[in-house]
Amino acid sequence: MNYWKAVFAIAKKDVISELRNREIISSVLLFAVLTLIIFHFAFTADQKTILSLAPGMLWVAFAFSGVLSINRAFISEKEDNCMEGLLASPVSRDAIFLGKAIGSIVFMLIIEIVVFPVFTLLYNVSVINPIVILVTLLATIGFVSIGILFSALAVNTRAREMVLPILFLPTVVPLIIAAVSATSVILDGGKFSDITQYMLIIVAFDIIFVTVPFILFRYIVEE
Amino acid sequence: MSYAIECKDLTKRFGDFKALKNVNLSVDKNRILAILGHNGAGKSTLIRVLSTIMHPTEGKVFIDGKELKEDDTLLRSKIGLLSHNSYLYSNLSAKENLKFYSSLYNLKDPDKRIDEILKKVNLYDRRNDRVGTYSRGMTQRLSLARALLHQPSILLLDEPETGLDRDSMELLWEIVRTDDTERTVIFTSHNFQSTVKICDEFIIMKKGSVVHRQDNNGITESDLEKIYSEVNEGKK
Amino acid sequence: MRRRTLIAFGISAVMIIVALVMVFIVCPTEATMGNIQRIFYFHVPVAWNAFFSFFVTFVFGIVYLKTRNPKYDFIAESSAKIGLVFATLILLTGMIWAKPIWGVWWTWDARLTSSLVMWLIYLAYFIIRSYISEEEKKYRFGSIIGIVGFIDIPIVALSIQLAPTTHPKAMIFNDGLHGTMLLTLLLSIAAMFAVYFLFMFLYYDLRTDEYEIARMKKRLLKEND
Amino acid sequence: MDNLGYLFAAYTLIWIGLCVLVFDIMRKQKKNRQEIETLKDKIEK
Repeated sequence: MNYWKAVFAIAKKDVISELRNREIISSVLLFAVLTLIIFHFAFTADQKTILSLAPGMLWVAFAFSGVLSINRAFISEKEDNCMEGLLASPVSRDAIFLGKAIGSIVFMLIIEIVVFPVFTLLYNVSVINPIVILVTLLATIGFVSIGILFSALAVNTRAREMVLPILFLPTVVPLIIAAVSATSVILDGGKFSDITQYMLIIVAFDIIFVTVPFILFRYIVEE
Repeated sequence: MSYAIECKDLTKRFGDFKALKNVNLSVDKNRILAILGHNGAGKSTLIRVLSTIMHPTEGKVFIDGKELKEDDTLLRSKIGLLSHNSYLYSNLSAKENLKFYSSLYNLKDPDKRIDEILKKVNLYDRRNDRVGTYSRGMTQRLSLARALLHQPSILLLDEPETGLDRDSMELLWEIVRTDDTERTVIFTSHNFQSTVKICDEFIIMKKGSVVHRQDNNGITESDLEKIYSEVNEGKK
Repeated sequence: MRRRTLIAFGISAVMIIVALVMVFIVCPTEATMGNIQRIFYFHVPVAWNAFFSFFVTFVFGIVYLKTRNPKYDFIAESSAKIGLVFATLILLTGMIWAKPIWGVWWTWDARLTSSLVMWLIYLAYFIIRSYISEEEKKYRFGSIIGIVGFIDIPIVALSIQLAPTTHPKAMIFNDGLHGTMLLTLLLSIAAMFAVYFLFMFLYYDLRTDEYEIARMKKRLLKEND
Repeated sequence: MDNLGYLFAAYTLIWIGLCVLVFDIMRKQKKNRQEIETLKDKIEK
């Protein structure tokens, strides 16, 4: 279908363009790894404590490097006003939103793919577990979706670098709580049935905060 | 027969400022219309409303007799837009840029069309180079290729000559005039010389309104200049 | 000052005094927590009101996006301002309540934490509005943040309640609401609503005046050109 | 456990705070009204 063809074209364009010079992704990855390293100096802890801190450390790394990456999502569209080119093309505004969101999800996945093994390696605590990965993937959807809406808003203000974090971080509190709690339970040896309530929160957040930005995006990019 | 473009009572307000005031304008098919006017007269705003980038505060636009709406992708794909922004991604090559836009416009056989248009704007040899390495003229030519890619029946050019040297300018008009498809062209300009050479008719805008409209029946550059300054000063 | 503001002021003053008399004189002292429980009659109405304020911001955000009449954004913004004042009061009264009960000023109790997050979202609402210079864009983006922020509140509350916590859940009553206590609470809520409308009129008039001034100044500037 | 004095102080402070806020808004409003009047005069001139 045309609609999805356009959505994926936008996502693909962002990924290709970014992978060509790796301007943003390389510094974001470095930042994520640095966060993990700073934790070592901030807390001197034994294996057991690390295990209980691990979910929080992971999500602090994701949240802050995510902000950094999502903040840049619309920089390429600002450059030479490409956003107007998209708006003038026969693609609906919500398709542009989905395309940008999917592109950013790919970058977020790259961050996660790096952070998981690096964390495991640095702290000698395995956080690689299928259920933990599932939780992370699901949380990433809502995280990026609301982030993209706010990022589009942020590039249209003065002080655009500051806008995203102060708005975005309080809004994604539910996701972070649910993802951290669910990861804790699983790393403690819990089963999937022990985390259904957290999964429900994550899924509800995803559904709500994909739908709402999908509807509201057009009001941000209009002139 | 319906007009190619018809505006009915178009008004665009920015806060208290009216950039367009009840603009009524109809353009026949296959005509070339020039829009002249000082900076801030509403030329760019009009082009932006016609290209659906901007939403009019009041009034409607009709394309081939049908109302232009944001979600009408079929109608919107009849329009091509070239502005002083290139709308090109500097990290991508010419070919990748056009490929990207051809997916947005849902072209049938994109590769063939891309090669064809790249040859036309003399960029075929550099099709795989990143746009970031292009000169201003080359970027503008590629930008034109981007605007013509989907063979729009209406082409909107917003000050296409800005920053172009003479040769590129001539090539630009050459391509606009000789491209095979039948099309209506609307362009804004500050350049009287090319205006008299190219347009079939011209309008002059002042403070958000169309204040003068005239056919180009062999008008000279100096005549146009005279009319232009009379319109702008006389009716103060 | 407009008449409706004066009326709202009068009604609020009377209702507050009645509520205060109820709270301090008529109402019996709660068994387990003692007198400090009386702050409950302030804390809860304020919390309701903050939520109500943000609801109004949400509704008028939608109305603004549909109609593009600045008036509706003024209502939304005024309401968010009241909501932020009330949310600040939730945090303050929460602290006043927490100190004698738990011995600390701040506790990560579910309700207080949710209020803190809500407070942060609307603080961001105002900071971001101040970063936008074009009026129309300020209204539009304000509406969007007001809509998203309000939808987020219940999810925040739900997720915080589910999170494992080391603190005891706030125990308000051991045996339900006593008749007089319920009456006092309802009166306090009504008084707070009166205060809401008082502030709504004040802020709304203030905002429209500012808008009028900006418009006139622009006109003068144009004429002087 | 009797915190009546403490509680009373808290209540008083909050209400005084809200009153100050109300009067602050009224003061601003008065200033704005005056400004509107002077601007009106200027425009009519």
